[in-house]
Amino acid sequence: MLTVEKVNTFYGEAHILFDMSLQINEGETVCLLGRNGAGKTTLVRSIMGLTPAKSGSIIFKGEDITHEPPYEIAKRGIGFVADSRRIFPNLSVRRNLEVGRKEGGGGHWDLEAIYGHFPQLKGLERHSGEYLSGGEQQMLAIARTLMGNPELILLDEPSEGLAPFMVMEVMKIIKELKESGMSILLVEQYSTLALEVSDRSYVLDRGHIVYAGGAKELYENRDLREKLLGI
Amino acid sequence: MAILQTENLTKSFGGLTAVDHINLVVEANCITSIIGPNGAGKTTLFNLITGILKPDSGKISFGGEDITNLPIHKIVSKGISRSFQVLNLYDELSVEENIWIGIQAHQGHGKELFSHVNRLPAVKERTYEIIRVIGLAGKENETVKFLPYGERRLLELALSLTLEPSLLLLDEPMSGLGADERPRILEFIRDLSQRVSMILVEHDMDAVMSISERIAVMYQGRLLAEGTPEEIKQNDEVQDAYLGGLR
Amino acid sequence: MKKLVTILSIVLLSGLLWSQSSPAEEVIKIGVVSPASGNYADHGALERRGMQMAVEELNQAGGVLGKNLQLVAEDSETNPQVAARKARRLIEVDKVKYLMGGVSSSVAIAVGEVAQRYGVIFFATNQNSDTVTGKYAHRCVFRVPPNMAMALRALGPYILETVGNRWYFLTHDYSWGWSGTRWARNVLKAHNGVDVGESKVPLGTRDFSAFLIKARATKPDALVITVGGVDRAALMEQIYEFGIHKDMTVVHTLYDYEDAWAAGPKKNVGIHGTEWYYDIDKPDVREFVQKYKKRWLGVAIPVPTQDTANGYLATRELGRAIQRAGTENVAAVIKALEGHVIPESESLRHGPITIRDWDHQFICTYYVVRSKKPSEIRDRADLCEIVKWVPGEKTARTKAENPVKLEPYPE
Amino acid sequence: MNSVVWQWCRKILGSPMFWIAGFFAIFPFIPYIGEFISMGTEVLIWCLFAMGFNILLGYTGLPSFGHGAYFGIGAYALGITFKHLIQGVWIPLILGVLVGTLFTAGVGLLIARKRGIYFALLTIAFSQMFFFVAFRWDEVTGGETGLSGVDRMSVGIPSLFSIDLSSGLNYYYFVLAIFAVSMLVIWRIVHSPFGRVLQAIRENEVRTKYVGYNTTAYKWASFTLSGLFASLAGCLHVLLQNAAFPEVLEWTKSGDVVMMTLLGGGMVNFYGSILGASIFIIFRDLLSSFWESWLLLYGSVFVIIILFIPNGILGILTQKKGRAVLK
Amino acid sequence: MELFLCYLTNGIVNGLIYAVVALGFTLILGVMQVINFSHGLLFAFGAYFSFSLMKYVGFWIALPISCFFVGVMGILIERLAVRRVYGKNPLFGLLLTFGIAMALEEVIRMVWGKPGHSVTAPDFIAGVVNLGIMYYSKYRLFLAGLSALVILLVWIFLERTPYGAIIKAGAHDSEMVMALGKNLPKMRTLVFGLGAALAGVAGVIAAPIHSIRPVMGTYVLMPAFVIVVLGGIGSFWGSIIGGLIFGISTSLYPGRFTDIIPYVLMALILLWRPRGLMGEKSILEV
Repeated sequence: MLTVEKVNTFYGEAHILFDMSLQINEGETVCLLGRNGAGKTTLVRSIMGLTPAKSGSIIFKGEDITHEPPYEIAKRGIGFVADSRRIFPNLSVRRNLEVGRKEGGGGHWDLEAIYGHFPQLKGLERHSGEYLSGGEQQMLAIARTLMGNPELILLDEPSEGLAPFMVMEVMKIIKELKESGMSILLVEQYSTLALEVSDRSYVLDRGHIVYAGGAKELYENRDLREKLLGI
Repeated sequence: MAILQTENLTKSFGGLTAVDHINLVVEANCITSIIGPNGAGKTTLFNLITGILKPDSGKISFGGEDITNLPIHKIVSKGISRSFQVLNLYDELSVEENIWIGIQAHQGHGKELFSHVNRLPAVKERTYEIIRVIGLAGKENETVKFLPYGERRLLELALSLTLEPSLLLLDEPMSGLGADERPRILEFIRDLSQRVSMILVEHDMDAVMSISERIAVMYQGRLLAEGTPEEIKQNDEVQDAYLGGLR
Repeated sequence: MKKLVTILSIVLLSGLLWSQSSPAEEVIKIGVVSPASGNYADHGALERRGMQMAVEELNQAGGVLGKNLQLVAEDSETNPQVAARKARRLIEVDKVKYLMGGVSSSVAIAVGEVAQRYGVIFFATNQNSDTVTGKYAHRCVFRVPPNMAMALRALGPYILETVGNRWYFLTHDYSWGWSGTRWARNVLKAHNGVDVGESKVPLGTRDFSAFLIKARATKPDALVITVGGVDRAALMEQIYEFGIHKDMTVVHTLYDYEDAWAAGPKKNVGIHGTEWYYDIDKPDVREFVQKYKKRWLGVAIPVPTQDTANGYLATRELGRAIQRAGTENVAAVIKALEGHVIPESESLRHGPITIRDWDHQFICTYYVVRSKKPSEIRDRADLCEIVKWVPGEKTARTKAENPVKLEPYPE
Repeated sequence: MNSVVWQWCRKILGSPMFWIAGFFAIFPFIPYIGEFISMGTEVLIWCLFAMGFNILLGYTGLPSFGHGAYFGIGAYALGITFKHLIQGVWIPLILGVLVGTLFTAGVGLLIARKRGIYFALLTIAFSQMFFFVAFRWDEVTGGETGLSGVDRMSVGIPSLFSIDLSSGLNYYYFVLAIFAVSMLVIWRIVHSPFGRVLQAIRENEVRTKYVGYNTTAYKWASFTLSGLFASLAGCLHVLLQNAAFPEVLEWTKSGDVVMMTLLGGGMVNFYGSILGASIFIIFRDLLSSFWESWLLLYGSVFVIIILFIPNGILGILTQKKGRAVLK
Repeated sequence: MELFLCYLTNGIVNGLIYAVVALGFTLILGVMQVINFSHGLLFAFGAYFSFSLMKYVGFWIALPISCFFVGVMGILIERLAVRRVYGKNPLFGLLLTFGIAMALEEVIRMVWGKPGHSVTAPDFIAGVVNLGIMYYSKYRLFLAGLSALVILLVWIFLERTPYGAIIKAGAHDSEMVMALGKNLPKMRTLVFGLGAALAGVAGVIAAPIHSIRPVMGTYVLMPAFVIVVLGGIGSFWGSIIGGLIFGISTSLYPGRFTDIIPYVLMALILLWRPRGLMGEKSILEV
């Protein structure tokens, strides 16, 4: 579904991603692990067109989207949930969701479906985004992206800064999405949780892929995990 | 002896408490590292200490003096300096001019309207000395934005050092660097620590563990643990926070 | 470094060289400082048409002292500062000895000051403040249109007779407006009328609603307005909007045709004073209007206005004065102008015009007009009807009222 | 000994300042063009204004769009002093500059914390306030008519020598002398440690705070300094035209000085503002003489410059590797 | 006292018109961070278009058409010029639109001539009405109503339609809006057009009370500035409140220095609240 091939990305002069290649198949959940500063967020931003790759190619459903503007990429069916949520604080919950809706509409996810899945958002419908708790903001951020009915969703650190029970809640949602057949690229620091829900995983370090393989293998091999990720 | 101390320091943005009743004691003449996952509040803590953000409550004292609500330049003049995670240099100016600004500030020349910059030998000498120390001799006149990233990282550090601070706050001094460039910076920091007290935020755990004398762990705005690197390594809570130990 | 200096000098040199007009021909140049942009651009265009007509006429008749007259026009932008600079430019670069133009009083005063300092003649062609031939009178400055003393002494008694004696004043809050209201009050006092109030309207006012509300509350017979320019145009709109003209008679102490034209027949209401009107029933005026229509086919305003007539008169009289003096020398021309009388046959108005020697004011007839109702008009240009005229000798300030002392003649 | 003199000579000859001052010094004797002496004076005055303004815009990076106000306040202060207090040249001139600078300093206190759009908006709003006062307060400022009759007297030392400034040529050299001295002073200011701090603020205000400078104070000082030169230029302008008019305070005039600075390349070169002001004044003067609808062309030139040569004329000529920095 | 009530009513009416002008100005400023100096000219174009159209189609049809034309002009200005200066030093946007304004003013002179023009309000709202305390212009009451309606429509657009949500979101975090599949450049063009159209509306409805002149735009531009600074940059309610303050403060004591009052108020308010009255959450100030 998505093929990233030999992508090099820079922040200004800083070389962040080095010949990065990965692949996500239809219906698959892939997690991207690595310490802070390894380049995970940059990779997601490159796919989304927010920090375009300088070289290499990104192919989505057979089309080259490397140099498309972000809104085109989004229209083709990639959804993006940013780290630190980035909900619009000046809009109510409902209007935040409206921004996520794409022109033409259609698809499974509409307001009703969202409220069905996230009942607490319904209760907060009229609240301004800025007064939500971290967990509620994360729900909203995911729901907002779902409003666009993406086929592939990029989740950047959805558990960041959340209380433990909220993290579990978010993981539950991811599982549900996975079961509904959506392709997911999950960026996480909580490796164990991420590995639990994923089919495959990549580990990044300092802009390189240092491990690619099944999630299960990594999950079970604690030593390898600690070597790649641990303190 | 503690050089910097925070008491119940708290700051929140909207619904999020980024820094939550932090009581941190930083000892003089050693490197104290602050680690924690993204969004733990490390940079916010830096911003509070250096005065760009004002705390909601709590107190910061430096060398026994209350510096809580001072403007940035006053805090800097007391001897606290910082470097930035995202490079924060004078991109359009030359290497020499970048360092010059700092030296000039340190030697107190900013208010002179009519003395020509070329007639300040003390500033010039010190500027070139620093450029030599960071190994950029011969590149004095290059425009900063055209330097390789690694050299700009060095410059970022050097600019913070021009003020000869007694406490240096380093915010991810190695972010964005390739593996080959890291040792150079690390070595530089290690050298520095002989003379200056430092607080370091860094994600490169190998570096942190090898260089720090004390480590504080932040998690969701709170101080989770504090101790020597060994103690931190052994700490289960920290392991959990990092390895997603919500098993 | 050197390159920089070279560029600087090349630019300066070439620019200034370009500005240097072609070598002097045998012409007499008249500098025109008149607005082509800014608030009074419309007035400027009309006065320049009059000047052009006079120049063409004189040249066809063989020129002045055997030379052709030539107009050199500069845009004053209705801005005294720019006007002064343009005047200096005309004097220094184009070497003109005669200037004319300047729609607003401030421009006239600024240019007058330049003219006096450089010793060239300036004809103020379209401004009515008392100060131009009063406080700021100069030996080198002549002013064609009447001032407010002449306006109100002609208009005031007629209003008292036909409208009533309770007056409310709308005064433009600067020297011209003040002088209008001051003379109106003098007339009112002399006839035991009632001064029911005054609103001073700041320059640049766009919204008059508050003033109009206040004026209506005092229930006057006449609303005596000395407000000019773009502000007046807005005021006329709002008088109509608030229906003020239904409760009292609107009186503009000095009515400009351009403003009446812009407002259109519906909003053109009341009884006013004006310096000139194209429908004056005299052969020379009819001829002038015909000529204008022929010469300026298809322009926005199809008839000449007071600005056109003034521009025309000023240029013609300047040319004739040079001819009379027999030399282009400024002092001689001034002497030829002082005290000169333009006979009624070619004064473009009832009665002759005297160019007074001690304040350089053209003493001419002032008109009272009534705005026609939309049902009365013949065509779009036909806006007013002349109801009275008063010769200037009866209304102009006496020497006691206007103690000016002109400078000595320039060398 | 000789070599020291030689070195000085070389230094002076190598400086554009010498050549600029020299060019203006011989300007009145250049055949044909030298005749328009009051235009030459005007060019010098606007050059002075633009140079001072560039301390703020080019060196500190603060986009003021209301500097005409301080030009005007200086002008009126001189005019009022001359008409009501004391006649002469020096005392009204000094008082005019002083009052103009004080006003700038006062406004600076209110707005020095701001930058960017907010700063620009506030400067416009304040200049408009001063414009209204000048335009409406007839009794003091002469209102729309302006304040006329400000004569140029003689300067000199009593019983030694005296120069009659009422002559256009003498006044030209008087302005040239002030211009040259100001150019030197401004050059020194922007090349001083203080000037370095201003440039640092332009490049990166946050970092400059972290280097330990009270940037607000420096921005205020820069604003005030530029106001000083603006009011000095305003004073000289009043003397040139023997009158002060309210139009100089209007925001459109403030726009002119910004455009002068940008046009010549004031953002990238010290001499850009001088070049820009010269071209601007001459271009505008010529254009409005040649074509009635000159505003159309004039406005379009604005648009073209902003879109295609935002670094100005010297910007094109001296640009190296995209580096855009004042020196 | 009665006079005071008259002045107050009048001030509120005028304030509403100012608010419409300021609203368009603040919208462009808030979303694109461009100080649009051509706003006054767009106002003038609104008036001129309606002047030309009214002869043929009458007031009610001329209003939306003129407004649409001005909106199209705004879109063209944005497409051809203004979009190139986004994110640059604010002076560039300011000077660019300043130049456009000068050129367009001359275009007006070329097309419609230098003399002024006049349009008349439709008959049914001409004349005066007795308000009890005074006779007041019917047209002005209509104007106030129309202004309020326009303000309401803009509010509905911003608060109740998905486009409004996108615009507000875009002003806060343009990158995220793009990542959610919204074509930001197109949206910005739309906002510019909308802001221009608002200036146009104000121009059309103000035409019968102002004389139509090439320079008429200048007179609404400065009030727009002050209103926006007073109310807080980018704030919807700020520009409404600022507009009312401006209208009332200039109507209460008609006199020579009335026009300075809003500026003095502005200076005082800035001392007390540096971001303006409603500008607390201003996203623009650095």
